[in-house]
Amino acid sequence: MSDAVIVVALLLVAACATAAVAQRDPARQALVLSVLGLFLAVLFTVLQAPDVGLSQLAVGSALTPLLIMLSVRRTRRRGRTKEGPE
Amino acid sequence: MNGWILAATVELAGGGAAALWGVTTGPTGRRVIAQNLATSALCPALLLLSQGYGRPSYVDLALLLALLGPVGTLVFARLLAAELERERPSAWALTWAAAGLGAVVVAAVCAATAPGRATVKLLVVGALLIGGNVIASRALSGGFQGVRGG
Amino acid sequence: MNRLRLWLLAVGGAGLTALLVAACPGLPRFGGRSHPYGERAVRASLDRHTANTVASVNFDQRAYDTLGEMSILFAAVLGCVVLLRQARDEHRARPEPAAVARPVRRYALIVLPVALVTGLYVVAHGQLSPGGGFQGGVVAATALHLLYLGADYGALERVRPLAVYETSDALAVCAYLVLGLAGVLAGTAFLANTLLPYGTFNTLSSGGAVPLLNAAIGMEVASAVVVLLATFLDQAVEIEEKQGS
Amino acid sequence: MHHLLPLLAALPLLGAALLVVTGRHLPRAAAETTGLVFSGGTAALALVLTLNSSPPMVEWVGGWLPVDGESVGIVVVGDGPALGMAALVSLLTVAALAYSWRYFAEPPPGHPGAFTALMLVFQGAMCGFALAGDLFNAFVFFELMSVVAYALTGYRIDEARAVQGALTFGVVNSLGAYAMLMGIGLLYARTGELAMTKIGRGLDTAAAGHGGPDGLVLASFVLVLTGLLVKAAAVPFHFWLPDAHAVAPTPVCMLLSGVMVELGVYGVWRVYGTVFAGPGGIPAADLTRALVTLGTVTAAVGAVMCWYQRHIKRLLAYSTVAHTGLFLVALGVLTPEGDDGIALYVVGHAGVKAALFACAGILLDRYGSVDEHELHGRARELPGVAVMFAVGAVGLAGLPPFGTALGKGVAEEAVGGPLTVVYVAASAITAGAVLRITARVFLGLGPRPRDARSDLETSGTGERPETSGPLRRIPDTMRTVPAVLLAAAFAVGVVPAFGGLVARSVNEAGSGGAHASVRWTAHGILLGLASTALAAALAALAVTRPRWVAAPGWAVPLRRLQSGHVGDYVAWLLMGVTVLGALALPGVLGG
Amino acid sequence: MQILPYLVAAYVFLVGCYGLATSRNLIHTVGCLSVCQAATYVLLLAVGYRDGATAPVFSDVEPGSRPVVDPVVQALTLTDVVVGATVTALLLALVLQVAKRHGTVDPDELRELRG
Repeated sequence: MSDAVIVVALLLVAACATAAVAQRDPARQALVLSVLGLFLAVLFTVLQAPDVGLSQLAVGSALTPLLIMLSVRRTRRRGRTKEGPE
Repeated sequence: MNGWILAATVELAGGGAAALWGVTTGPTGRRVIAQNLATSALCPALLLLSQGYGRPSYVDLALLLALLGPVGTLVFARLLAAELERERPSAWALTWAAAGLGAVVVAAVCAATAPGRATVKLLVVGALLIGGNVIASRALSGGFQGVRGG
Repeated sequence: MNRLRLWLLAVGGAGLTALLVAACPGLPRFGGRSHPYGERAVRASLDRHTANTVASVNFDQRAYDTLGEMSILFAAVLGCVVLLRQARDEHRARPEPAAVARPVRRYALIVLPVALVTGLYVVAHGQLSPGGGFQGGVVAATALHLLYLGADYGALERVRPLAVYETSDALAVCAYLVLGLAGVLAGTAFLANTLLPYGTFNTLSSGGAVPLLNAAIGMEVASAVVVLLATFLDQAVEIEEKQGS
Repeated sequence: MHHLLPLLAALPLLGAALLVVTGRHLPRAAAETTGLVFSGGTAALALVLTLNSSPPMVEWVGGWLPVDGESVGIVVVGDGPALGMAALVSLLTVAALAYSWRYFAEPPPGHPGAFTALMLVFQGAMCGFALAGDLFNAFVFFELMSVVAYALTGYRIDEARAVQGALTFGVVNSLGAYAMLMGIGLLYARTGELAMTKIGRGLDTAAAGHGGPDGLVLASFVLVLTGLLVKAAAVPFHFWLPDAHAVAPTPVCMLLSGVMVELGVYGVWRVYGTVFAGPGGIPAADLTRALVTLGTVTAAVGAVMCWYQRHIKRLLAYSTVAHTGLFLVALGVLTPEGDDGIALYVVGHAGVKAALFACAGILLDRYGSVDEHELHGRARELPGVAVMFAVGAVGLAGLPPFGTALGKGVAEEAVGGPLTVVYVAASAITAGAVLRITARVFLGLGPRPRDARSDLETSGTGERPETSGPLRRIPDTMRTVPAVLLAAAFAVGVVPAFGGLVARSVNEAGSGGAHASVRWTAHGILLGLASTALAAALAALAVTRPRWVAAPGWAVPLRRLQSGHVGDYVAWLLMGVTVLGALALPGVLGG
Repeated sequence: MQILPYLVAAYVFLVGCYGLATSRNLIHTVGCLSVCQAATYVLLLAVGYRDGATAPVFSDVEPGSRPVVDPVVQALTLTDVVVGATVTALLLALVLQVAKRHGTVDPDELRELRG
């Protein structure tokens, strides 16, 4: 019974990973990936690994989404200038 | 298995599933709101887990999430500003409900711990969580305008 | 979609699935009690007065792994600086200032110092409670970027002399290596934690060289993340291709 | 002495960090000198340690000496093969740095030492991987080596192909590394240890309980080997290699083809020998089946694809694939002679292949092209380079008394039987392709070849020189380095004591303590001469009668597989995992 | 429950591989790679878990008063998380350059490096 919380966290991670792969638009995928990062952090907490949970939070909640979104912005901006001046 | 962990499990299952559903469906604006609410759902769950495991040091996780979660949402609000400007998503009822949930959990955990430095930390977490979420919602419904070059 | 790729994917995926599933029954039961290396690590950590066993494994017992991990970060940042340099056909454009709603701006400016202090706290308590140089360093570096979120890129650039961060990134790597070499010079071994007193259990100065290595990692990670984000922000905000190229 | 072992990884890293600290204020020449000093110092240290590696050294980093056979630290092994690889890596890095002396057009602004610093990190990572005696530590240095290699491959960001190749390289190799980490996780679950020897012993103890290896051993074996074979570019994990090696800057190519790929093979040898060789691991027959099959296919595919290239660097990259296949075959037969043979072959091959890439780099920087068709006859003015290219070609074919010939001869005797044909054919075809290039590009022989279907091949035209503008005069450093490398490959075969030394140290570290002697045999010399003659004949045929050796229909699907699409390569990687699992399955079922 | 965490790790790895092979956008490819890596975290930590144990951090519990989980896998996972973040950054940098030089981030439209 005390494993229930682990099961919940595991299932959330599995579902979220599926969703992250299924989102084909990178900006939307970045949103799902940031939620996946949160779920992973919770999973690490219930697996009694707070150190890893902290680093996952630090990386997954702001850093990785920021990197991906900046890349998306750069590639989209490129597409826009190719079509012509705004 | 104690009450704290049970509460955390329920919150994790409910909040997590709702956030996951919200973030994978619908227009972009709604997805960002769901991402924001994931923070407000999971941060109290982390506090409950810390209490349930009897490990005050786990509060650091909630602290970090309360700090960085809204920052992450601001990233999306900033870099998706053009799309959000069109949609102007807002879900104030949900935001305040989540804020209320956070307040209740913080109050409950505070009541269960002896007053001292731990209480101050919990209150800081609560303030950051609620403040951050409200501001992030504000930012989504038109916090950034005219963001082109910057 | 290419038909061949789908077939390969189906067969290969099925094979990998079979392989991984076949491995599952052989795995020890989830939650089992046999962790010989883990138990030794806990004993070794307590012997050296380090309260956070994970920090002891990272910065003492397996500090050589952390040297590799730190070098990966160092190399990746150097690689990003090299890969995202301004190419021949690009120029820099000043970004326009952004209009940010006042509550958002105020929030960013209030949270910035809080996040910086939290980052330092997480680094400083690395050998006691969960956290450490890596986690705290990322938080501190992310905090700085609240300036970009709450104000605009110009404001961030004013507080971010990039050369200083690049230098401190490399200096932290040097510091870690020099701490390791001190062990060799003293005749024990590379990265040996035997030169400093182990201090009182569960205080900030406990664990011998662990707090020093931890601080070096904190400095390295914070500077590295700032430089990393700077190269990406430059690409997203400032560097533009010349028209007609 | 053994306390100095971790310094082989630490010194280059320190040099790189110092270069970045002082980078802004150093003039370029000073930065490059610093790089040479650190890399040369490490090479000297590696050589000194190699000469003292008998009996093998062991160092516990951090001074965590085992108590009652148990330690919590990381073990670094300093036996002959490990230190020999580290020495080879270091010497080749010195050569590459000397070759790139004041080489690139414009260093990144504010970072005149960035390229040198990355090369030093690369050297440190490869040395660290070679010495690793702990499986997770090996993974860390493996990943460090990969990360630096991605950055170095994409160094010329103005080139469309360079960045695409680097990205493909990055995705495929990272996935391979994660597969390896999954395997390490499974092994840790079974044994609760990370030091390779302890894992091996743990597997044996566990197997003694329930009789032989089970699914978990098989899965971990396949996953760990996947990571290493991706690095070693065995078919079907090889697709990234031509894409990356053909586009990387020339000094980087010298390291990638010369030692990094071979480190993958070395990793297979090390991991199988210490972890999976016991009764609880994978039976020898299964390893032989897996490696000989994959190795033969790799050699065949590499040789065929090599022959049909017109992009010279890509051609050399495929020849590396073919030779990796040969290494894997000799490794797979699990005899002391086989191990000695590949050790020598790897050393000789590193010198020859690096020299060939260096010559291709001269062509690129002189003419702004590495296309066989476009350069037809244009390089007549470079007789010195022509001689080096031809010598490199016969070295590749295994003409006695090159080091490659000695190694190949010993390996051929070890594998014996029909597999000898694979050796002769693969080395002859790859060397024939290089000789064909020599004849056409440097001598202008034969008619100018006509362009074939452009959707099937990558041409070498329109490349940009790596220097600032095409070179009018070839700098002395760029001429000297390939000459020295070829001389070294020659010396490996000629110096009589060298072969014996290598064989002794390899057999001392592995091969179950059995000693084999390494010497020139009539059999090996004849086969080496036969390969060279065959290569010359093929080249002559290609130049004089191009239609006879034009691409037949059956080669088209093979060439189409190399699609440049990263999704295809990932699908092939999964397929490779399945094939590897199937090849190793019988022993597990039988056990 | 006995093997559920391991199955989840295997599933996540496979899903990530599927995404990598079928991706139509290189930024998405990099995201899928980080999904694959998440599988390694789950596997390692699941291996180190122990029923009823707590984190091996003794700042707020007496050493020896409660059983603790394996700290070694946590240190390994920590290293792994850092590696994942840096590899993501480096690959995204390469994707940006691909976008600039090829004008597309769709791997199907890249027309170089064939044969």
